[in-house]
Amino acid sequence: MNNQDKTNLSPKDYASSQEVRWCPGCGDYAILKTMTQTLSKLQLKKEDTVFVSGIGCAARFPYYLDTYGFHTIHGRAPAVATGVKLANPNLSVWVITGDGDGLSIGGNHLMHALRRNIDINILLFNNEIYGLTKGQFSPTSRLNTRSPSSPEGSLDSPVPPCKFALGSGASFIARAIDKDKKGLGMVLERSYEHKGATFTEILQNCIVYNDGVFNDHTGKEAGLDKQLHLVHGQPMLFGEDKQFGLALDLDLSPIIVDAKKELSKVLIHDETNEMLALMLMNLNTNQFPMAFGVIYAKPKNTFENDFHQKQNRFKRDKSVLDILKNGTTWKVD
Amino acid sequence: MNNQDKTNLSPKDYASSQEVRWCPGCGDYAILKTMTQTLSKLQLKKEDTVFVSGIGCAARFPYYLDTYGFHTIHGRAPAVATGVKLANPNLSVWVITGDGDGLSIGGNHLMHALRRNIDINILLFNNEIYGLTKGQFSPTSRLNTRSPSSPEGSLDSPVPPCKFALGSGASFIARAIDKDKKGLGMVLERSYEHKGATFTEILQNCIVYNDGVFNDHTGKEAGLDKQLHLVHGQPMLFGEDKQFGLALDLDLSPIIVDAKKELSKVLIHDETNEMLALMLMNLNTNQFPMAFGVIYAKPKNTFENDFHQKQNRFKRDKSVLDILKNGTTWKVD
Amino acid sequence: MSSDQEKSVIIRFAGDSGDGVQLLGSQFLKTSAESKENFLTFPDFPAEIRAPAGTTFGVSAYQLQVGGIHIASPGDKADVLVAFNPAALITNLQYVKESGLILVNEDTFTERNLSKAGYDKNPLVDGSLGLFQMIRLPISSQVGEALKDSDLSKSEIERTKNFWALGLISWMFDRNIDSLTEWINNKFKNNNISNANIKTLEAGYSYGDIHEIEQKIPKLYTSKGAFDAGTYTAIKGSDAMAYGLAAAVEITNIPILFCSYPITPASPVLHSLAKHKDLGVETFQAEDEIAAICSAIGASYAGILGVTSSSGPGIALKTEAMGLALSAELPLVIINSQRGGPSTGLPTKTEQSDLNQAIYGRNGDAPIPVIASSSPSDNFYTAIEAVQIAIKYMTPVLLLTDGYIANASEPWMIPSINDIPKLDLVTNTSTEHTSQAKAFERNSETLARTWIKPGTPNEMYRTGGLEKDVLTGNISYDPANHQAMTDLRFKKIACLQQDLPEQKLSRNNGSKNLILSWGSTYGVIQETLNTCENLNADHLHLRHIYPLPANFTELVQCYEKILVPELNQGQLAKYIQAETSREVISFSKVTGQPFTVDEIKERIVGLEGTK
Amino acid sequence: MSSDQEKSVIIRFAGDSGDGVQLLGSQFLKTSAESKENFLTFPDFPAEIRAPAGTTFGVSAYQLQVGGIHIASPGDKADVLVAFNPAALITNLQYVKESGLILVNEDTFTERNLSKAGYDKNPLVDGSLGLFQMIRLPISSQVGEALKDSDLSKSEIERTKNFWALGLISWMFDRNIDSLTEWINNKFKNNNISNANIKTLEAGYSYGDIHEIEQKIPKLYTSKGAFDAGTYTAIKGSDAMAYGLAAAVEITNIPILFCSYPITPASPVLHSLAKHKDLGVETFQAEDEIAAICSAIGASYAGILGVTSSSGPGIALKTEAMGLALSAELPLVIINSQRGGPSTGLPTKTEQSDLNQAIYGRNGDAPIPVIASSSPSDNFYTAIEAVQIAIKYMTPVLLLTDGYIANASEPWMIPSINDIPKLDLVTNTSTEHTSQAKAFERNSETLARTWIKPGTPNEMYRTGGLEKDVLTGNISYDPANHQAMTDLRFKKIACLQQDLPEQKLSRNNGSKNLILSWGSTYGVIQETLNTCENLNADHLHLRHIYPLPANFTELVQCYEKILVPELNQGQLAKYIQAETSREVISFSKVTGQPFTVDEIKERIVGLEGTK
Ligand SMILES: Cc1ncc(C[n+]2csc(CCOP(=O)(O)OP(=O)(O)O)c2C)c(N)n1
Ligand SMILES: Cc1ncc(C[n+]2csc(CCOP(=O)(O)OP(=O)(O)O)c2C)c(N)n1
Ligand code: SF4
Ligand code: SF4
Ligand SMILES: [Mg+2]
Ligand SMILES: [Mg+2]
Repeated sequence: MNNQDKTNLSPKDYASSQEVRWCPGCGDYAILKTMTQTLSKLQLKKEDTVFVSGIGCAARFPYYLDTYGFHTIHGRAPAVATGVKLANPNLSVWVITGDGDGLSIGGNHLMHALRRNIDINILLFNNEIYGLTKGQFSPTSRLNTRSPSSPEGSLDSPVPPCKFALGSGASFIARAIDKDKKGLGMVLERSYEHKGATFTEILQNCIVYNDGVFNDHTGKEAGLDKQLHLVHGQPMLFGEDKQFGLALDLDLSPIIVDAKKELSKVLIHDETNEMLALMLMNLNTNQFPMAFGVIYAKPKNTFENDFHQKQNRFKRDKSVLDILKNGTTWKVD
Repeated sequence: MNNQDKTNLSPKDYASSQEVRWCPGCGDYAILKTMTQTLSKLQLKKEDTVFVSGIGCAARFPYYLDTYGFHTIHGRAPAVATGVKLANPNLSVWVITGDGDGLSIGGNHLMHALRRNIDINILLFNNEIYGLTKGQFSPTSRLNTRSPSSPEGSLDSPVPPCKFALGSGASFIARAIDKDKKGLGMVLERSYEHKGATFTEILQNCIVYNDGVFNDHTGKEAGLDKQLHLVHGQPMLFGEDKQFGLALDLDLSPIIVDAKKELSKVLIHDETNEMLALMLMNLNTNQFPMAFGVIYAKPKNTFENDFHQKQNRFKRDKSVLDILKNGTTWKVD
Repeated sequence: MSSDQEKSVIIRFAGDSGDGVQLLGSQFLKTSAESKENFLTFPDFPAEIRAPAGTTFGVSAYQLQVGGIHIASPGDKADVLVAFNPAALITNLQYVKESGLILVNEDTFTERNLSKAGYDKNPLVDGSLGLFQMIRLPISSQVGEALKDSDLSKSEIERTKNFWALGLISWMFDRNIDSLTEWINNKFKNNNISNANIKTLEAGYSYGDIHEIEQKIPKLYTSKGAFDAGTYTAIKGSDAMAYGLAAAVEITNIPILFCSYPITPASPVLHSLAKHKDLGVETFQAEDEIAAICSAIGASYAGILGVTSSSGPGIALKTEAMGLALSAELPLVIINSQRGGPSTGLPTKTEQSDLNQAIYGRNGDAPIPVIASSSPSDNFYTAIEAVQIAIKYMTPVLLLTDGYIANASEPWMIPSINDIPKLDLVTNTSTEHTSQAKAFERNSETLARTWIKPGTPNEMYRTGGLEKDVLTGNISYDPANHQAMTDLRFKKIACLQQDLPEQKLSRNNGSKNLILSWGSTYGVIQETLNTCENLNADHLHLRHIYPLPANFTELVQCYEKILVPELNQGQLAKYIQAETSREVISFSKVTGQPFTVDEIKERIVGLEGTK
Repeated sequence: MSSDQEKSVIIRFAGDSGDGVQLLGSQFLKTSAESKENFLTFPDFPAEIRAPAGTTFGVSAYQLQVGGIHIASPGDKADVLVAFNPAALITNLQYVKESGLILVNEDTFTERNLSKAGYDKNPLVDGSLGLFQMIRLPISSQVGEALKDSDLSKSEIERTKNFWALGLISWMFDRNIDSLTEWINNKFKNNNISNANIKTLEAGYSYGDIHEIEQKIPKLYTSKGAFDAGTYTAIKGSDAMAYGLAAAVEITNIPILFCSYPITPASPVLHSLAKHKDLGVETFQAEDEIAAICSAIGASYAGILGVTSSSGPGIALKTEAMGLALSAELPLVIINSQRGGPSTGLPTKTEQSDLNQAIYGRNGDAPIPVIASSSPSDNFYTAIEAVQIAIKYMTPVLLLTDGYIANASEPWMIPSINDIPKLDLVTNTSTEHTSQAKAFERNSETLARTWIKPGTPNEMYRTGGLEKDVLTGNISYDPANHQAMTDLRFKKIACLQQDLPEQKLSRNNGSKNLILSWGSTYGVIQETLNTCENLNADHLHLRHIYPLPANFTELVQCYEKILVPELNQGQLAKYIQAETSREVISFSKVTGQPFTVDEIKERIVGLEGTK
């Protein structure tokens, strides 16, 4: 498998020899496919690419890619990835996590990676359930989710991943759908290009334990009036015919307007506007469409840039023994 | 010390017999004082009040109050408090934490307590430093903070506590100053009254390791044009003479207007408006005042309410052996 | 097997995750129970959730041993294997006895499936299985035939296969299928489906009758168990644990908050408790293991009992908080359902390798009682005992069980609440004291401090993880006090040791060899000693690991050789040497699989040769 | 003390946290070093950050022993106590020898201060200190007098007290104060302050001259140390650890990412490393201990060495991730600066009670080498050794040190890089293989897998915490493979054991009694054996705890009695029994304080009586 000399790597070249072991029909397959396509499109060097994951179905992802891969422990992938990136800033580092891995046990590391803005790409496969441990409700499960550990329905208000990322000070926040090659592919490319930590929520269907939870917004029946695909600088239009537009009321709450008639009222998507980002994340998806694409992106200094600049990249210019000798010493002859 | 029969407990009655051991001049003293005053004002029953803390200077707080108190381990107080409240919903449960305890090691539990909206009151004493371990920079320390572990200045972008609470789905978010008896007292009362998890950031001066970091906004010199005290339903005015007002520009960014001339443009504080809350938290405090008081408050169902309603409060109506006998069984004679 | 009284059969079902093998196994178990057989079952789950159909890593198996009075293990190799597809055959052949009986669904032996399983040639025809008795069954066609008039889809029809097999096996073992029919009717809300399942069940049953001779389908007989009079149920280990906790609430009248974060193989206890309300046990699914133990500690501080449950990696995360419960002297039960380690290891496999972690795995001198379950039903009793020790001694207690016990089932006589062993739970009658010090008054017999509950007027106190003054509970950095508190923590353990029942031998033949075991190996060791003739060894099985029973050292003193079989690299063996400075022989196995009778037997026989 | 060669003096400074007692002590140490004295120092910090002035819990102390060739401890009780206020006197009197010399700042013995300290009467006048030699010094008035013409504020003047005391003490010990003057000039940027400090330093010095007779201020003499020729520095344990890591980078040419979360008493290592750039070690302050070890593991995966450091409670949190490093076979060094436990315990006090946690505290069979430092300067060497073992064997290594070592200082000859013991770091020359399997090729001597670094073309591989196939590193649930991998992990330890230097005795008198020790007790035991006459005992000090050196069992075999002194409830003692099935005598002390020479001596003498 010597692809070193290949000038052009195909999506297949990025696949490892391991048999993929998710349940048939699992949304993870589609994500994996879009990932290899994106890697190929970007022609990332396999040896310079590292996938780090925690534990969960999603976290098996690295095994299926012929890049460097590290399947670590539950919830800690962002911390491990931080170490990888600090040790070698030339690597393209991707974190694969689930809603349990990333937001239940691992919420703290996620927050700190985002606030530090370390240049890693975090993909959270949100299936609103703990897949690997057989279907208990997760921190993103909706209220009243029935599961083996909540037979009468869960009581926990879920945490919305993108909003959590916003509160954590993320510089890049996006959302995509497992099977939406185009939307997901675009978001993956954008996150690769973004310097600093990126956070992408991927709605992923767990066919075994939570089949169809996203159908209202991602299913074929759902239709385009349930999805708002964001493009920076473009009006927020949706509907089959782009006939609807999103606007703001006086009290800053969102309203839907007839885009054909009141185009001027329609909001223009501005990725760098955090207030708009919050509004988009808070959209009540019973009445409103769900926002997809890059919801928020505003570059800021990345941690490891400063780290490597200030700290001189592990260079060793002195001997520690000389330092000691230049301190307070005395001689015995 | 039998105060049981006392009809009116004074602030002193809430103090324990332990000598207070913070550094002379530490902001924690003022907070403790306002707390005993508030407890007295509310006439909380000492036996029904529990203070739970993690580890840090702030976390010594419970020892100084003659209520129930539990000084637990670093970062875990919200989790312990959750157990206390689930076990006995009649208790008034307060969590005392620091910026290290609550936002470094303990960020995840903080987030989950807030999203579950368990009815506990979380007070985060933010001195932007690890006090107890002798002054290392913390997750709220500003960029370039020099400390024993960052002699050349810290590289981590800080996490703003209130915004983190917002991203975590908190139903109550407030900010106060250690020495501001009135403002802090009001916020403590409000958080007591609020059903559900409350989050209060208290700017606390660490006189030894981070003296004066908040002086720009809290110091005597700072003056009223650096503080915006929020009152629900009232215009956002500030300045000695309330001559300034906060307004929103077209792109949703904040601007300062002359309140004497353009009062109508001045925003009216609406605690329930999350967008306004974000704007207030994001105020660039070089140009703008800092917001104090209840920034956001919007009641929602509390976890333990549902828990105790649905789950019948640990009642035991059946014998487990009867359940077993009513299952699939066979008899041997 | 030595006598007719001992006649047992080991049967193994294997198929795709979607083939319903676990259901088939557990329903066959029910018929066994109803016909008063003894049994022990062990499901062998695939590591993947639901791997693609036909792959080897997606194979799910279920083994059980039925019959006889002495069986206490799922048996070594199977007398009968039912394999639903080539992948099931290739992966399970290693578990079948020489000349064992193999039933296969021949309809699945297509080229595609064969190659998925890794077969070059069809093993049904290439003679490679000559050593076995092979019965080829056209199960898929048979169910198709039986249901040809139904409205079900093809895949729905195919999914009734397991009931067909259940029917045939029931015929072979001469079981009554009436109760199965009844169960199917209750289980499936959809009438079409329940009718279909009943039809194929019956079709499988008649297939035996009709093709007995032509296909050489044997009738298999097993002997009945020798049970005491009583009402029995088939109990699974994880359920027994849940029921035990509920029974503890009944006995102590102290409610339980069960705080947990899902992890294999511990989660079923959480699921089992979540299902039952009105037993005084509530469940809380925390955000991680640390939050789980901390909320349990919070519950105990608040005056009810906190219980937390996990497996190795999760227990590792709880070790810091265990120290807090110890230092604050709060009752707490920590249950560890052990699995293969280190690290993530082999989550779906069983092991006993968290013993060191349980005894020693905390910072500081941090003694915490450790007890271990020996069988599925024993989980019920150890749960009750752990709760009582925790409350009586105001201490965290570690309860060790494992993946094997959690998933295995055995017949169990439902006890009455009065028959359950109880500890005298003492309460302190407190003298006059300031409120703070009152919580630190100690019971003279147990050295337990007083469990004051928030809400009690005039008894407010503060505590935490810093060292506390031995009298007042206030923070103390005094050197002598730290020594006194450290000593006190160990004296509590010494008090508990006096309180423990005397250690008995499980077999006392006056041998000079002793088998010393703990945990889930109990069954297979007992079965070995009872079913193999002339084994020269006594048997001591430890339930109380830390502290060891007071008479332990004396009891083992007279043995010349002590063999310690365990599913780890010799952790108990080293521990016994540490506690007694007495050499023992470690017999270790770390494959993720339980011991077999043969393995145990061989080592006991081999003892004669060791010096 | 037996001979003049051995003449040493123990001196203890005590005052309010704000009195500058630590600075005073460390500056006096410098003069001792310059006059080529031997010394060992031990600061005794208050538990609180900066308690209100005058309170007993705000007292900070600094003890050092100077002189003689054999001293290796800060000494038991002080010959001289300098007490800056009543609180310092009342809390430190217990550490002064009978008829010891006490110097007090009498100006602070006001009614207010006396009552804050808990004195009813003034001990300077009530005769209660009759057993001691008391010298009352008007330090506050003296500094006021000396600086009456300065521009400093009253409190600034008061703050120069420690330099006055330093001057007087220097006079008493006949030390040259020139270098102190120089140091003051460099240290204080503010000229006014440095001048004032120099003035009071000189005033203190002359006070001795002037009041020698009238106040009976004695001159104290100590004997010189017997040092080998070389350049020496006074090394503090935490600094030695930091420098050792930097030296390891120099030796191995592999950079280090030091990932840590602050905790007492481990933080000083982080601080020390953060100060130094250009040594190839970078620091990362993580959000918690789990993130710290995980980012260190990430760094090791990426091809440089991850090191993490903490104390007991933080180490507890790291135990899950240690298993990952073990399972993924990545080099990693975990440093534990032990403190008093359990739980939060006594953070500022020393203890050796995390030994069990280090050896046993992980889920699964998870063998990790454990080594322990014996003195401040030894931290330098153990750090280097830990790094080399980690890299050579591709394994996490636990390095135990403690709060006593971290904060103590001793004279140390700065070695040259060539004199530092090195392990041969082997690298695998790999044969042809697929990329995945290449990382799992093993060195035949160490069994270490190959450390492939991301960025290397064609060698991409995947790994993690699940059990791996012994050849390919792919996930494997195969029973035999799990046994093979478990065995492999233990065989690696056996290889390391062969690689370790032979265990030597630290004292070999042909006695039948052995003192068996580990960690920071080395100094006090050596001092006891060397300074007390006729002690009938040999001494073996363990640096390599797991695995034990290959010749260990044989070496200890011949002893009739083995005494194991340690600052915990007998953890090493039990471990030795576990490993050798050989009974030992535990000598345990758990007060948060180091052993004293007297305590050790008494137990050795007492050995004659034990049977
Ligand atoms: C420390 C620890 N706790 C718990 C587990 C068990 N566990 C494995 S994956 C998982 C949750 C997985 O959920 P998610 O992250 O949503 O991934 P999914 O399987 O849904 O893709 C849990 C609880 C573990 N492996 N380690
Ligand atoms: C598990 C663990 N890690 C680290 C520590 C050390 N530690 C104690 S308090 C603290 C930080 C305190 O900072 P903060 O919460 O801001 O409280 P402050 O002292 O500033 O009030 C740390 C790191 C500990 N006690 N336990
Ligand atoms: S359990 Fe769900 S998430 Fe996991 S592999 Fe199966 S379908 Fe996918
Ligand atoms: S260190 Fe800072 S926060 Fe801690 S008690 Fe002192 S002044 Fe207060
Ligand atoms: Mg999930
Ligand atoms: Mg702080």
